[in-house]
Amino acid sequence: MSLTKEQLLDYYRKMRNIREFEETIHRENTTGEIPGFLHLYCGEEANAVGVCAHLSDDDYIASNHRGHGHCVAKGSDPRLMVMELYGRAEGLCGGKGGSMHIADLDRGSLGANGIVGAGAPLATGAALTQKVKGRDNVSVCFFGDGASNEGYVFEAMNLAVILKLPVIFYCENNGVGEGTGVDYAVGADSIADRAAAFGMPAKKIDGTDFFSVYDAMEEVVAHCRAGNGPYFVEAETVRFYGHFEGDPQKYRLKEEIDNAKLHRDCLKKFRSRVIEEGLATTEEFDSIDSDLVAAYKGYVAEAKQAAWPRPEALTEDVYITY
Amino acid sequence: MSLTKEQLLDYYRKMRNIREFEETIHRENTTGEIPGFLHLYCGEEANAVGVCAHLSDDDYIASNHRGHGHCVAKGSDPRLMVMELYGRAEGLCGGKGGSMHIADLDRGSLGANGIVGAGAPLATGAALTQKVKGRDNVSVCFFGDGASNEGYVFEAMNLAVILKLPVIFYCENNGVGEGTGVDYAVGADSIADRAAAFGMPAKKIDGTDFFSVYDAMEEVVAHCRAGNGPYFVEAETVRFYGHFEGDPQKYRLKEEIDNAKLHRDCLKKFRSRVIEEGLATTEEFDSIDSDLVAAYKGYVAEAKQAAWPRPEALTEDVYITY
Amino acid sequence: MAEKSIRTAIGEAMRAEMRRDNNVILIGEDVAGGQGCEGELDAYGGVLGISKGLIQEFGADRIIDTPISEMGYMGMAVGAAASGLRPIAELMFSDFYGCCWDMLYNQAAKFRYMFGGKAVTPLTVRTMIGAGASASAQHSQSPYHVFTSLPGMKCVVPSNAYDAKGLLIQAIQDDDPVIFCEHKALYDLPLAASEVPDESYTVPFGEANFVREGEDVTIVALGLMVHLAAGAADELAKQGIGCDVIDPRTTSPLDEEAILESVQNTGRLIVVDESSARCGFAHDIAALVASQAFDCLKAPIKLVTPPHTPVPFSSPLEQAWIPSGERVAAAVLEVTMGLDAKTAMDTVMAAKSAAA
Amino acid sequence: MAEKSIRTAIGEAMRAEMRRDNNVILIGEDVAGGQGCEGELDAYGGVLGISKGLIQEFGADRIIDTPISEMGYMGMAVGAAASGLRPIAELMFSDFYGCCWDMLYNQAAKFRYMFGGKAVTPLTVRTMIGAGASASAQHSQSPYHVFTSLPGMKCVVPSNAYDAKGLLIQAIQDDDPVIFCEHKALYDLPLAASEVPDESYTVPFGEANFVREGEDVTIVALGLMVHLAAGAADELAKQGIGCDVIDPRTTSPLDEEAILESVQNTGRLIVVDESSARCGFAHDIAALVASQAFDCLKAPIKLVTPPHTPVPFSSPLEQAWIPSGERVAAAVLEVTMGLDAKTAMDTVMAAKSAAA
Ligand SMILES: Cc1ncc(C[n+]2csc(CCOP(=O)(O)OP(=O)(O)O)c2C)c(N)n1
Ligand SMILES: Cc1ncc(C[n+]2csc(CCOP(=O)(O)OP(=O)(O)O)c2C)c(N)n1
Ligand SMILES: [Mg+2]
Ligand SMILES: [Mg+2]
Repeated sequence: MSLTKEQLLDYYRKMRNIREFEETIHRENTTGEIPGFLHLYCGEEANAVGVCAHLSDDDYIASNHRGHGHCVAKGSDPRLMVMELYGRAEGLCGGKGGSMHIADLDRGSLGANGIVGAGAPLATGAALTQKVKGRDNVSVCFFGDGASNEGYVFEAMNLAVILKLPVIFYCENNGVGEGTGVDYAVGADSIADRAAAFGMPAKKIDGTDFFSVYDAMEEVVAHCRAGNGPYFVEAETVRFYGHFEGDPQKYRLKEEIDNAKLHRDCLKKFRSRVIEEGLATTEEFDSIDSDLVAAYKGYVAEAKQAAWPRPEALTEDVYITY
Repeated sequence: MSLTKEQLLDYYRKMRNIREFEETIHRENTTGEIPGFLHLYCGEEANAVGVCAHLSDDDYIASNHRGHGHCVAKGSDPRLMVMELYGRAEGLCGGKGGSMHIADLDRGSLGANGIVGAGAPLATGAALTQKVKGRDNVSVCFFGDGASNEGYVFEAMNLAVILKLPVIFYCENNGVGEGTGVDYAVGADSIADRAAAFGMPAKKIDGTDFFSVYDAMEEVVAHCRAGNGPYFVEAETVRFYGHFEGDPQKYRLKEEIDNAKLHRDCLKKFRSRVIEEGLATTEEFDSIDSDLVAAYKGYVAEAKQAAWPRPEALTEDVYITY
Repeated sequence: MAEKSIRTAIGEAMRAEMRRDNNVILIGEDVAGGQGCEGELDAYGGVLGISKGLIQEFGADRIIDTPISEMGYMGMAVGAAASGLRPIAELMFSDFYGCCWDMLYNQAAKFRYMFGGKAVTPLTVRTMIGAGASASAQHSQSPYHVFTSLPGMKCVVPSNAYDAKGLLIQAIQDDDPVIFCEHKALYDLPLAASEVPDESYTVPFGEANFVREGEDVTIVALGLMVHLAAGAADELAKQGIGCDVIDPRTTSPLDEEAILESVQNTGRLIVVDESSARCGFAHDIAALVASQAFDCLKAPIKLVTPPHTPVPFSSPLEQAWIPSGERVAAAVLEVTMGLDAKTAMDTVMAAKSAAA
Repeated sequence: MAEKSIRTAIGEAMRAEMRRDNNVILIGEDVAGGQGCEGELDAYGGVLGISKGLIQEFGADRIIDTPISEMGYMGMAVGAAASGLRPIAELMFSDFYGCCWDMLYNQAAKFRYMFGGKAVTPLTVRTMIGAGASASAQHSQSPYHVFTSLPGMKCVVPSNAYDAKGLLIQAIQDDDPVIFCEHKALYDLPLAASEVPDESYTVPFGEANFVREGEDVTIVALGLMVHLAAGAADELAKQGIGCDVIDPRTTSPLDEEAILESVQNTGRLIVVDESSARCGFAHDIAALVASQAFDCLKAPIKLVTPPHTPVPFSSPLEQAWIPSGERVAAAVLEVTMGLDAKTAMDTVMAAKSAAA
């Protein structure tokens, strides 16, 4: 393992941060105080963190409806994200975006997105910016197996190939889009195979294993930074909760979920491997966990008390000038 | 050769019919009497005829902006099509559609289309009708190499695969979309390769050779009629004239066009092979040609004199009831 | 006859039509749900459960779950409609129309005209509209003004369960393409529930419903707005101000006569509309009246619309975004009593707190 | 200063801005042409030759030909705009907006608001509108009413070369997304040509242009319609009827004041508009005036729009579809002299044949 202890604990902290974010929302949502649709990322944390580990603030990501994890991994402040989910003035988007529209341009985040697949053309555009400006930055589009059937995702892939743009199409294949299984929705044998047919190299990786993601992305990001054009990655991963909060998930077997939580939990896998290899201790991990539990308690308490947006905010920031 | 003399002369007549249609329009257009955009099919006739040879009125086609050939091949009356191009009341669409919207529902033609690639979902829909009604009819979508980059064409392909629909995606690759070459616009090595990545069988054929088209389609149509799902065909073909009438075609070399006309003219190739094999005579072909020349002279003369649509037609047929 | 929700009414309409005619099919994302999964088929029955049970009865050939490919499946529905089926295509949120619009805008709606009257495209698009669910800027819009402006397309915006069932059956039986807009706040709103016969019936297009009758002001409202307007009218009636509340039910065709006749009586018009602050349905009605019934008008026409902004997420902002009963009542006071906007709103709020 | 066509003016605006700012790029289908072909590069320079020569000067990194993938390249332009470039994206015909609308509707226009004021998306979409070229139902539309109704988007509809250059430079420099609508009949129309400085200049958004001034009627018109209205006004002036002809130039932002002030003087309003027979730009202006300047109105507001039909192909039908100078003049006679519609049109036609 080439990672230092500091790095390992740092990546764990990021993954655990996302997990705690989502578990907190999952719990608090039952009180009815969090408005709107919520799509939780629990189970998929290794992807966001393993990808963003290789990115700087000058690299861009475009996320999707299941965006909390990507945003945290890209460096957005979870405290402000919690505020946003509660619709408060101090929220990352002033309370005007909510869960599906958390963005953070200063951190190179083009935002979560309520339109499935929309991030693919957008991330391709950010890659065009890098190319035109002659920088070696890259952009990453996170999208799901369901999104992989949107025509504009293919269009973006083709554009990226012919313009040789530094964009990574990172497909989080959690096996299901809403309540429709990937085996039904995708006519091809594999999503990654499609990439090849657009003239793009592709990798298929284990998205429940941080190290699989991290190592693959090291190579992929380097490929793109070096000006070799786009890359496609299909990561097999799992979604612990429903499509949205409140989804009874009848399309899944309980054993399927239990099994995933038991054997394919990226956090558990990370901990046990690192501990096994003697690179960190249970106590060290536990202390990260408890720090985060405490932090999120604070975020929620604060958010519930925080001020609502001023009424004038309703008509502000539609245009820069008008 | 398994085709009878009668069949051979019949297919030749159809191809020659299309050629004469287009040459007539090409000539008459210089007088300024034909309004609107015109996209001629000259050079590509073997495709329309070789495909439609296997279809009945109960099978559907969806065509594109370069639709005259497909419509003639599917059995629409060229006299009424010429009327339509002149915008006359007797035109196939009452003069209200024009070149880019010639349709003939009674003949199973869902129409030419001004929106590149739009025919792919539409033809897929006609195939769905066949499946739901339990018929063994098929539908064919004609589209170009340029159209092959539209996202909804991929979406239609994926839908056709997963629903196992009897639709044939027939890509007329004439090497160029407007003034952009296929090698630039298509990131993959070959358009046909993409099909495979959607889980669909594909063939690449010579679209300047009637027999290549005819034979391939015999198999392909049979495959679809038998309920085996969709098929993709990429036909390499050539466009003799500009993208639209009036296009100076600076993006092409004159030699390229001359060469195509000399060596890749599907009509010449058909004649010489059939004559060589002793299945028909030059005189027989020539007499077909001169019949058609005379017929089109008549169509044009008639169209120029024909009545315009009644003024009330302006507001008719927007709705069936309103 | 039982009191039923709009949700139930819509489900009944689809089931009745699918039983009546084998050519009726349903196409959309998760209209059944569970395809390709290990759990239950029909796990969703549409994200709101409205088509629940249909796949059990009609099978997967007629209840077609699609990949997330709006342009593809909408175009497939259009092609199926033009070739002999009578599809219902569900666009989950109307906000997604930008992902499939060409298939309606340039295809379905134009076939008949472009093809010289020879095409028949009996497509019904069911789609969700409306703010109020904290669903934010991309899941809360009501673009029926765009649908209304499209020649060749019909557009329905029901406000109650009885109408919803009858209008949806009409839409499915109609030979023209129709967009049927379901306001998400209405599905289970008690006010929108009504006595709905178990049997089939149709409500004709282009016939407005007079929700309230009165002499002083005409209020035109659609969908959820009908209930705000009716509530305001009831309050105003107590103060002796009578409102004609007209629910056109279909924006295209539009019952122009009902609106013009009402304005001929009242001399005043207010339009309550969630679609848009610019070029919206409210503007269409205002223009109709200002051009065709100008001579009867005694006061400025008032438009009660959202501001020219996206739909905000935060609840207080979103509530301020949606036209309110108070704004309707204030507009009525402006045009009947000549109050200025501020005084009118103060009066309404004062009456409200007095009542509470 | 030379007389230039709109075509030339638009080309000059792009070139000037690309020279000024390296972040300005052009994206679209065949904006150069010839990529991947054996013949000449820059073979088209846009299907109408407007961007001809730009790739020679700015290279293929900045003049980007795309595959036929509207949603993909429009989204790419949006993403590029949000990350630091200032793209001009050409949508060849506005009729194709249904193939890429989501990227403008739910993305570009909403970023700033949804993201709490932190996004900057300086995108300019150039697109062709308008009937009259026998281009039929899918290549002749003018959906700027839809663009206008979208909060977060600005919309420009220039009528002459001077404005076109200044407004396009303003659009490119503007930090908000803008749709710039070019009427295909105007590119080479001598009436639309004007003295255009070689240097750069901007025409501000939201400031209407008074094309003609008069006391009796206000006529609001955009794009090609401005010239019909001005022609009608000139004829009417000979008969002693004075028209204020107002060209708003931008539909969003809209110079409401100019329109309201004019109507305060004239007491009469006619809107000439090619966008739509329902929920169109004309309806928006009518509603503005009927709600804000009602008390000054002396006559019904008249809308001169196309019928509620697709654009027909056949020339006589298409000519009847497009609003005409005669219809404008007749509308003026209706509102000034109280003539009924038929008498007004007969009077106009009689005057016309007398003149000929
Ligand atoms: C254009 C569009 N179509 C449909 C939806 C509704 N929708 C939201 S998420 C989702 C499923 C997405 O599945 P996938 O891409 O696999 O992501 P996952 O939810 O599994 O992370 C759907 C259908 C949408 N938001 N946008
Ligand atoms: C959606 C859409 N985008 C762009 C155009 C403009 N356009 C018309 S034909 C064409 C080229 C099509 O190329 P291809 O599919 O190869 O067909 P070909 O003309 O070569 O037969 C383009 C770009 C259009 N009509 N519709
Ligand atoms: Mg998924
Ligand atoms: Mg081609």
